[in-house]
Amino acid sequence: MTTGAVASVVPKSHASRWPVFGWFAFLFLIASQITAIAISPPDRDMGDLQKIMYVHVPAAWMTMLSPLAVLYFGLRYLWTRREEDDLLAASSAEVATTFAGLTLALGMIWARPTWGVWWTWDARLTSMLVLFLMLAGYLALRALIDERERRAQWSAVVGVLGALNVPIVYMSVRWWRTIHQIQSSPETVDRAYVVGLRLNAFAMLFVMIYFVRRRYEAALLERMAERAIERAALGQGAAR
Amino acid sequence: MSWRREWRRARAIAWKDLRTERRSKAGFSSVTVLAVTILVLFGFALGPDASVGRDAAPGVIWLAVLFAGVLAFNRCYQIELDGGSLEQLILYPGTRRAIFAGKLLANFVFVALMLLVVVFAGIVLFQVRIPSSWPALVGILAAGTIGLVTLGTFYAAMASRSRAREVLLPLLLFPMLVPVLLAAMEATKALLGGNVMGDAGAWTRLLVAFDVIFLVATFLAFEFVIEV
Amino acid sequence: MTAIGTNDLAIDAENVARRFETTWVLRGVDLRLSAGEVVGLLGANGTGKSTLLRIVATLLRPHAGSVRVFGHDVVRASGDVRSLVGYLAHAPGVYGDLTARENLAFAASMLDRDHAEVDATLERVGLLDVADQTVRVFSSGMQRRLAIGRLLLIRPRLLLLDEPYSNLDTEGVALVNSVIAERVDAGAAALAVVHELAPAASVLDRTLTLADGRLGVTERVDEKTVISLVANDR
Amino acid sequence: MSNWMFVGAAFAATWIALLGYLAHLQRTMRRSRDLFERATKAGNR
Repeated sequence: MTTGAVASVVPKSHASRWPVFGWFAFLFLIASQITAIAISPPDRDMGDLQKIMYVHVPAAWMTMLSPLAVLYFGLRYLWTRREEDDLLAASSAEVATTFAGLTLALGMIWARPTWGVWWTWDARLTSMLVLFLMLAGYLALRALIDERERRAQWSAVVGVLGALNVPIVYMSVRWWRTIHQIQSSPETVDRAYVVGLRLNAFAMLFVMIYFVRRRYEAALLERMAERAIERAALGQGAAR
Repeated sequence: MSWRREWRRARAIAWKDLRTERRSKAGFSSVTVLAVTILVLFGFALGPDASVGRDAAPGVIWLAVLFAGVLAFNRCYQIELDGGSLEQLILYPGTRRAIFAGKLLANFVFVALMLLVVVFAGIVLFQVRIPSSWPALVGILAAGTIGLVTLGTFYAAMASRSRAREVLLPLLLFPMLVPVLLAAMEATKALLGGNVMGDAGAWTRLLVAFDVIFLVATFLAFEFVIEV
Repeated sequence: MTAIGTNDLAIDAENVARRFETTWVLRGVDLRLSAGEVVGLLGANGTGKSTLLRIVATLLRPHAGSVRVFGHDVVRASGDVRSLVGYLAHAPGVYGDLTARENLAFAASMLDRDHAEVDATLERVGLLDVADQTVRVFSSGMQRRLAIGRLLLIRPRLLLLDEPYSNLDTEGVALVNSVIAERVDAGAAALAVVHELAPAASVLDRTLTLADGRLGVTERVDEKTVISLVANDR
Repeated sequence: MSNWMFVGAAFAATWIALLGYLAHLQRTMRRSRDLFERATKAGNR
């Protein structure tokens, strides 16, 4: 029950630099998208479609990164039992689900012109879909449990096991697909393309960090409110 | 904590679960009949064409076992919750892992027997030719069942004690079982297709690796689940 | 009471608090119970009697404060506490599809006891003649006797009894009291949640009343007190 | 020509998702802050 966390989170009372970071992240994203499109030559076979990669690949990377955060904070909660870690894990999971959904949508927008179908059982897309379902399961578990300590402990365990399974899922799906379809990876060597990709990846990373932080702050505020009500209930009891 | 005593406790829990399962009418037979029913429904969905059926048989068999198996996993904790005996189970001395081991054992026997019936029914319904290397097939089915039962028993320990448990267990379990399903289906198909062991071997290795990883992980994580 | 080292205390609870969502069921409970003592826990419904019992039995984690059973902390050393505690809950905690003998045989295996003790225990709790019937057909009083049988197999040093006398016939009440007496002679202690004092009068040393989340009134129980309490209990 | 439509759709989808989530965040933040103010106001009175 660290009261220290309260001071650092109430944005109004002290000039927290997080909103500034938020603006920076979004502006940086716009800038890197524009530069990527500007400097990248049309790809030999895919033409401009390749530009979709500037949003699809970073979103996919973030979708792979955020479950690691869920794993890290989940493990930390099991070790420290600090509620902050539980709330950070939950925030990361919610952001991860959003990015997973975005990645899937972009995957389909890319698949339509490239292969003429909205959905292909491409190895990466399919494992992204499984990851999305696992995250949905995690969020459903959290929604269905009311007792705070049990919810924190169980979601930490489900988060850890889920993250453990991500590489295995990817491997099994890739084996399952490579037997039937050549692995189509748009890795062209063009330097400008790689620079554009990396630039956008960092920008998306900053946006994700801002999202997790913002969601965490909201969750912590809610938790502090709960705790204040509890203390009040404790106080009234004694007074009576 | 001597292993011998832990093993004795696990055996006692498995024995108790299986004895309860056999006594209660809604036990093994009804879940197995349900699995066969699901098989038949898939048969209708796939149509009477033998070659389609034969090709889809491994997948269909595993899906039938999975959907029916899920019912068994929640039930095995329901026995504890109904009589309020989960608390007494936790209060017995020794580590909580014996409880998980016992439940795991009982569920493995339950799902393995059901799988035998479903495989037999599947072979008949979908005219599947038994390959000469059928011992390998049994190995794959066993490894697949271990994966299914390990995660099923583990997640049921949480789902059985939360709201909407019938939805929560499949929602948590099925995405996690993708590697088991793919491996079991592909390995079975490779064997039934009589193709060289190479392919089935690779899938089997993945299956065994999955089983080992998640047996260790669930054993370590179980006390965090059962305690709170 | 002479100053006893804390690890001789069967229960040493300090400032125990437990909340259910936003209502505090227990607000800072202090309780000391030494070996060989039998204490009755009184209090209206919903004042947290069962909650306190479950915290001492390591089934619930206290939200504040600490509890030590014979020197072992209920949270950090819950394993050691569990080997010392016998918890008789409201729910009998028996398996309906198993027979009485099978239930106790299961308990014996879990407690690493020899199965020979099972029949002796069944006889002691008066269930030997129905040993091979499934427990589902038992009355709640008979299921309670089976739970007491399990308690005997545990041979606990601390008995935590949640309304042990409810819907028991006179013979059942005598059984509960004889079990308590037997365990206390062997150096155990007992904390029993009771609503009426009469059945427990012969074994109770003192009572504590849980009110408003705290342990308040402490009264010594002797024949005179029981009669006065029972009088105004109607 | 049609390729540009898909590229546009992809970028549009990205910004809809990001801004949509940002709006969700603002709403959640406002709700939590109200909860916090109401609780602390009631708490310390």
